Amino acid sequence: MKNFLALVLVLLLSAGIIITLQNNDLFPVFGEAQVVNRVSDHYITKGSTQPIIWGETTDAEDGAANIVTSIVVNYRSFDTLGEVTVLFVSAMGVALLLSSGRTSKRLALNFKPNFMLRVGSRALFGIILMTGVYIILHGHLTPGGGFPGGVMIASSVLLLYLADDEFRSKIKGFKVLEGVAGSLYVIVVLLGLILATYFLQNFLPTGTVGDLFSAGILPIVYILIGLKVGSEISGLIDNFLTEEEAA
Amino acid sequence: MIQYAAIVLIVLGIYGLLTNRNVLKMIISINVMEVGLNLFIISVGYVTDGFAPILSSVHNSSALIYVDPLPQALVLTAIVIGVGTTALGLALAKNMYNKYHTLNLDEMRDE
Amino acid sequence: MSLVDIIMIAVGALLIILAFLALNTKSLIKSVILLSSVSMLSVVGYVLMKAPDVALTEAVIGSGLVTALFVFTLLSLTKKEESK
Amino acid sequence: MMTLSPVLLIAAPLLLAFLSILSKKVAPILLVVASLFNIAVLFFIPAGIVNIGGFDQPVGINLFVDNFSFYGLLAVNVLFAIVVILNLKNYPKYSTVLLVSLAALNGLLLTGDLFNLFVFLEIASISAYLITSSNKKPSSTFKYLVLGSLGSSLYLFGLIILYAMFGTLNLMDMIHQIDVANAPYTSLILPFFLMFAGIGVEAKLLPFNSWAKPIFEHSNTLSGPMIGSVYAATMSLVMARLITNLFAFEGTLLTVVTVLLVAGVVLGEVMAFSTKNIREILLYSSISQVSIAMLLFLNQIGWWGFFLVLVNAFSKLVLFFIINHAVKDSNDDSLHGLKGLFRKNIVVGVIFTIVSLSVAGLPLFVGFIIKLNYMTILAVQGQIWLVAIILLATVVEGIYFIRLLVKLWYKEEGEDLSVHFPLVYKLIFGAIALAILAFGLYSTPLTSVNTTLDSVGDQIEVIYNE
Repeated sequence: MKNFLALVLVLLLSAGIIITLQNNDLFPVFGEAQVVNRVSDHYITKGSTQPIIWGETTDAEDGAANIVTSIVVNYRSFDTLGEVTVLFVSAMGVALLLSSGRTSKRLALNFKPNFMLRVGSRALFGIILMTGVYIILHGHLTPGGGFPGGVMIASSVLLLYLADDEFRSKIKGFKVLEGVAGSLYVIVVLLGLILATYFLQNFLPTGTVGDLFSAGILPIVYILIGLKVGSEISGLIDNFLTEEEAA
Repeated sequence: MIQYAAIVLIVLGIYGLLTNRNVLKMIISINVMEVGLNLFIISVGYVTDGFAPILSSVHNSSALIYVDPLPQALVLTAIVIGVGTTALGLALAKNMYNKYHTLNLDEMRDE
Repeated sequence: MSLVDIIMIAVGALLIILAFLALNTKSLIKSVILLSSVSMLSVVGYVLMKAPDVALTEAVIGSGLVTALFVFTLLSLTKKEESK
Repeated sequence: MMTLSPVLLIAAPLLLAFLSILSKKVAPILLVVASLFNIAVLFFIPAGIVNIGGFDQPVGINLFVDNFSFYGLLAVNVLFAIVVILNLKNYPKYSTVLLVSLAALNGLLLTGDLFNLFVFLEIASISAYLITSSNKKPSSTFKYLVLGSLGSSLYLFGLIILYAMFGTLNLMDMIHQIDVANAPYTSLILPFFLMFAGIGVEAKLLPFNSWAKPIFEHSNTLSGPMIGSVYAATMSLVMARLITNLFAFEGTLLTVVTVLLVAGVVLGEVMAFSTKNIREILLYSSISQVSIAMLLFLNQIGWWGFFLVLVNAFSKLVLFFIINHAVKDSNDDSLHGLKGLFRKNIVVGVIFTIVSLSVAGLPLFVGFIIKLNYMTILAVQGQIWLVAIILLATVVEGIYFIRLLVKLWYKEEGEDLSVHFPLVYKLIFGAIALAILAFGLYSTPLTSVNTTLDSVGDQIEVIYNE
C-alpha cells in the first residue's frame, strides 16, 4: 500500500513536469524537433552549402561519415577530453580507495576453472578482442568508437582474468599503457595548437567521407582513447576483484 | 510515449534516493535516474521518420532528414561519466562495509 | 498508430514497471538484475529513436560493465559476511 | 608581449596528471610544478574568446577570458598553490587527483559552453569526493557523492530543456537566442530552477548543502581548506556568472530564490551561533557568506559580491588551516578542547583574530569596507529588508566570533595546549592577514573601481550586432 502511494506520488510529480513542458510553446513535441534551427544543422552539413555525399565528397571541414563521431572527436572534442579525464580520475580513485597496501590476491571463486572454461575463454578472448579493435578502428564510419571498444577490450581481459588464477600478475603493464596513451592523447591535441592555430584542431587532411583512412586525426584519437579506456577499465575490474591475502 | 517514461524514471530515481537508506540501493537509484535522463536527452532530438545520423552507402547524402546528432554525442559523454560515479560509489560502499559491517547509512556509527 | 509507436509505448511502460521493482525489491541481487534489464530496455529505446552509437555504448558500458561491477561488489560483500 | 593560450591552464595539469601515474615519487613534484606553472601562465593570457578545435561559437566550444574570470582564476590558482605547498609532505597519494581537480577548477571558470561546464563540474566533484576520502570517513564522502551526482543530473536536465527550446549549448548564443525568441519568462522557470538547484548543491546553498556538515566535521588540512575555500570560491563564481548573465531571475522565481538565500543567511548564522564545534562554526559562517554574496549578484552589485567571495575564500583558507592543524595535533575539535590554543602561539593567534574579525565585518579590516559599501548600495536601492537582515546577521556573527576568540585566547587553569605551527604557515598566513589589514585601511583600490567585471553582455553585443 505504501509502495502504491509512493508510485502515485511519483506519477503525479512527473505529470506536473510533463504538463509544464507541454504548456511551453518553445519546447518541441516529441518527434518534431526542428534540427534546421539548431546548431546541429552545422554538424550534419559539415558547414558546407553543398550536400555531403558518401564516398564522393573530399576535404570537407570534417571527414567522418558518422556524424556523432564527428561531434564527439572533432567539433566538441574538448568534452571528450573531459570524459576521458572523468574515467581516469574515477579509476584512480577506486584504486586509491580499495588498495590497502598489503599483499592481495584475486577474489577466490566458488568454483575451480576447468579445462573447458580455460580453452573456451581463450577462444572467446580473441573474438571479443577483435570485435573491440574493429569497433575502435571503424569508429568514424560505423556506430561505436573508443569508449565501447575500449570496454570490450577490457571485458576480453576480464574473461582471461576469471579463467586463469595466475593472470593477475601479468597485467601490471596496463598502468604504463594507460599513462602513455593518455599523455599521447593530450600531446596529439596540443599538436593542433602548435601545428595549426587551435587546441584540438585537426591538422591532417580529412580525405574522402566514408574511407577507412579519412577524417584526419579522428581515428588516431579514437585509437588512443580506446587503449586508455581499455587499460583503465581493466585496472578498475582488477581493483574490484581483489581481496586481501588471508593472513 | 518514451519521453514521458524518461521523465517518470528521473523522478523515480530521485524518489528512490530519498526513501532508501541502503547504500547499494542508493547507487541503483542514481543509475535509474541517469538512464531516465539519457533517454530524455535522446528523445529531445528525435525526428519522426528521420534517419540515424550516419552517412552510409544507403543514406548517402547530408541533404536527407536525420535525427539530431548532438544529443547523442552528449549522452555518450553522460554515460561514461555515470560509470565513473557508479564505480566510485561502489568502491565507497565496499569501504563502508569494511568499516561499519553494514550497508545501511543510518546504522553507521563510529565504535 | 504505427507499430513503432506501439513498441515505444510498451518499452516505456515496461521501463517504469521494472525501475519501480528495482527500487522496491528487498533482495539486492534482484535489484541489480532489474537495473540491468532497465538498462537493456533503454537500449531498445535508443535503437527506436535512431541512436545506434548510444545504443552500442549503453549496451556495453551501461548494462554490461555496470552490472559486472555491482555483481563483483556483492560477491566480495557476501564473502566477507560468510567469513565473519 | 608574448601571449599564451588559456587552454594551457587546463591542458598542462591534465598532461602532468596522465604522466604522474607512471611514477609515484615524481607525482608530488609534478603537482607543485603544475600549480606554479598555472600562476605564471595567467599573466600571459589575453582577454577575449578563444576557440577550441578551430570552430567558431556556437559550433565549437570556446573559452572566455574577461576581468571576472581573470581575477577569479588568479585567486583560485593562488589559493590552490598555497594549499598544495602547505600539504606537500602530508598527502603524496592524492597528487594525481589534485592535478585533475586543478584542471577542472580552471575549466569551470574559463569555459563558455554550458555542457562543457557540466563536464568540468563532474570532474571537479569527482576529484572533490576523492579529496574528502582523505578524511577516512567513507559514509560522509558517500553522502557527498549522492548529493553531488543528484545536483549535476538536475543541472543537465535543466540544460537539456533549454537546448530543446533554443537549439544551442553555448552560453552567449543561448542568451542571444532567448533574447531573439522573446521567450516569456514563465517558460524558463523550470529549466532555470533545475540548473540553479544543481549548482546550488556544489555552492553549498540552502537547502542543498546537507552533505557539508559531516565532511567538515572530519576534515583535515587538505580537505578542509580545499573544499571550504578553493572549491567554494570557484563554485560561487560559476553560480555568479550564471545568475548575472543567464538566469536574470524575474517574478515568482526571483521571490523564491531570494527567500531561499535569505533563509540561508539566517539559518547559517543561527546554526553557527548554536554549535560548539569550531569547524561547524566556520562552515555555517561560510554558508551565510555565500548566500549574502549570491544576494548581491542577484541585485546587480556583482563587483562587491565578487570581492566578498574572494576575501571570504582567503579568510576561510587561513581559518580552516589553523583549526585543522590544531585539531590534528590535539585530537579535539570542540570549543572547550582547544581553549587557550593561542597562549603559546601568539603570532598565529593574532593572524586568526585579524582574519576572523574581518569575516565578521568589524572596522579596520577589509570585510568592513566591503560590507559598508554593499549595504550603502542596497539601502540606496531601497532593499530595506535585506539591509536589516544582513545587519542582524552581522551582529550575530560578531558575537559568536568574539566568543570564539575569547575562548581560544584565555584559559583559567591547567596545562597550555602545545600545538606547533611551522614557520611556513606563519609566513603565508601573516601575508594574507597583512593584506586584509592593508586593504581595510587603504581601501581606494577597491572603491575606485566602478566598472562592471563581467563582460559577457558586451561580448554578445560585439558578436551579434555587427
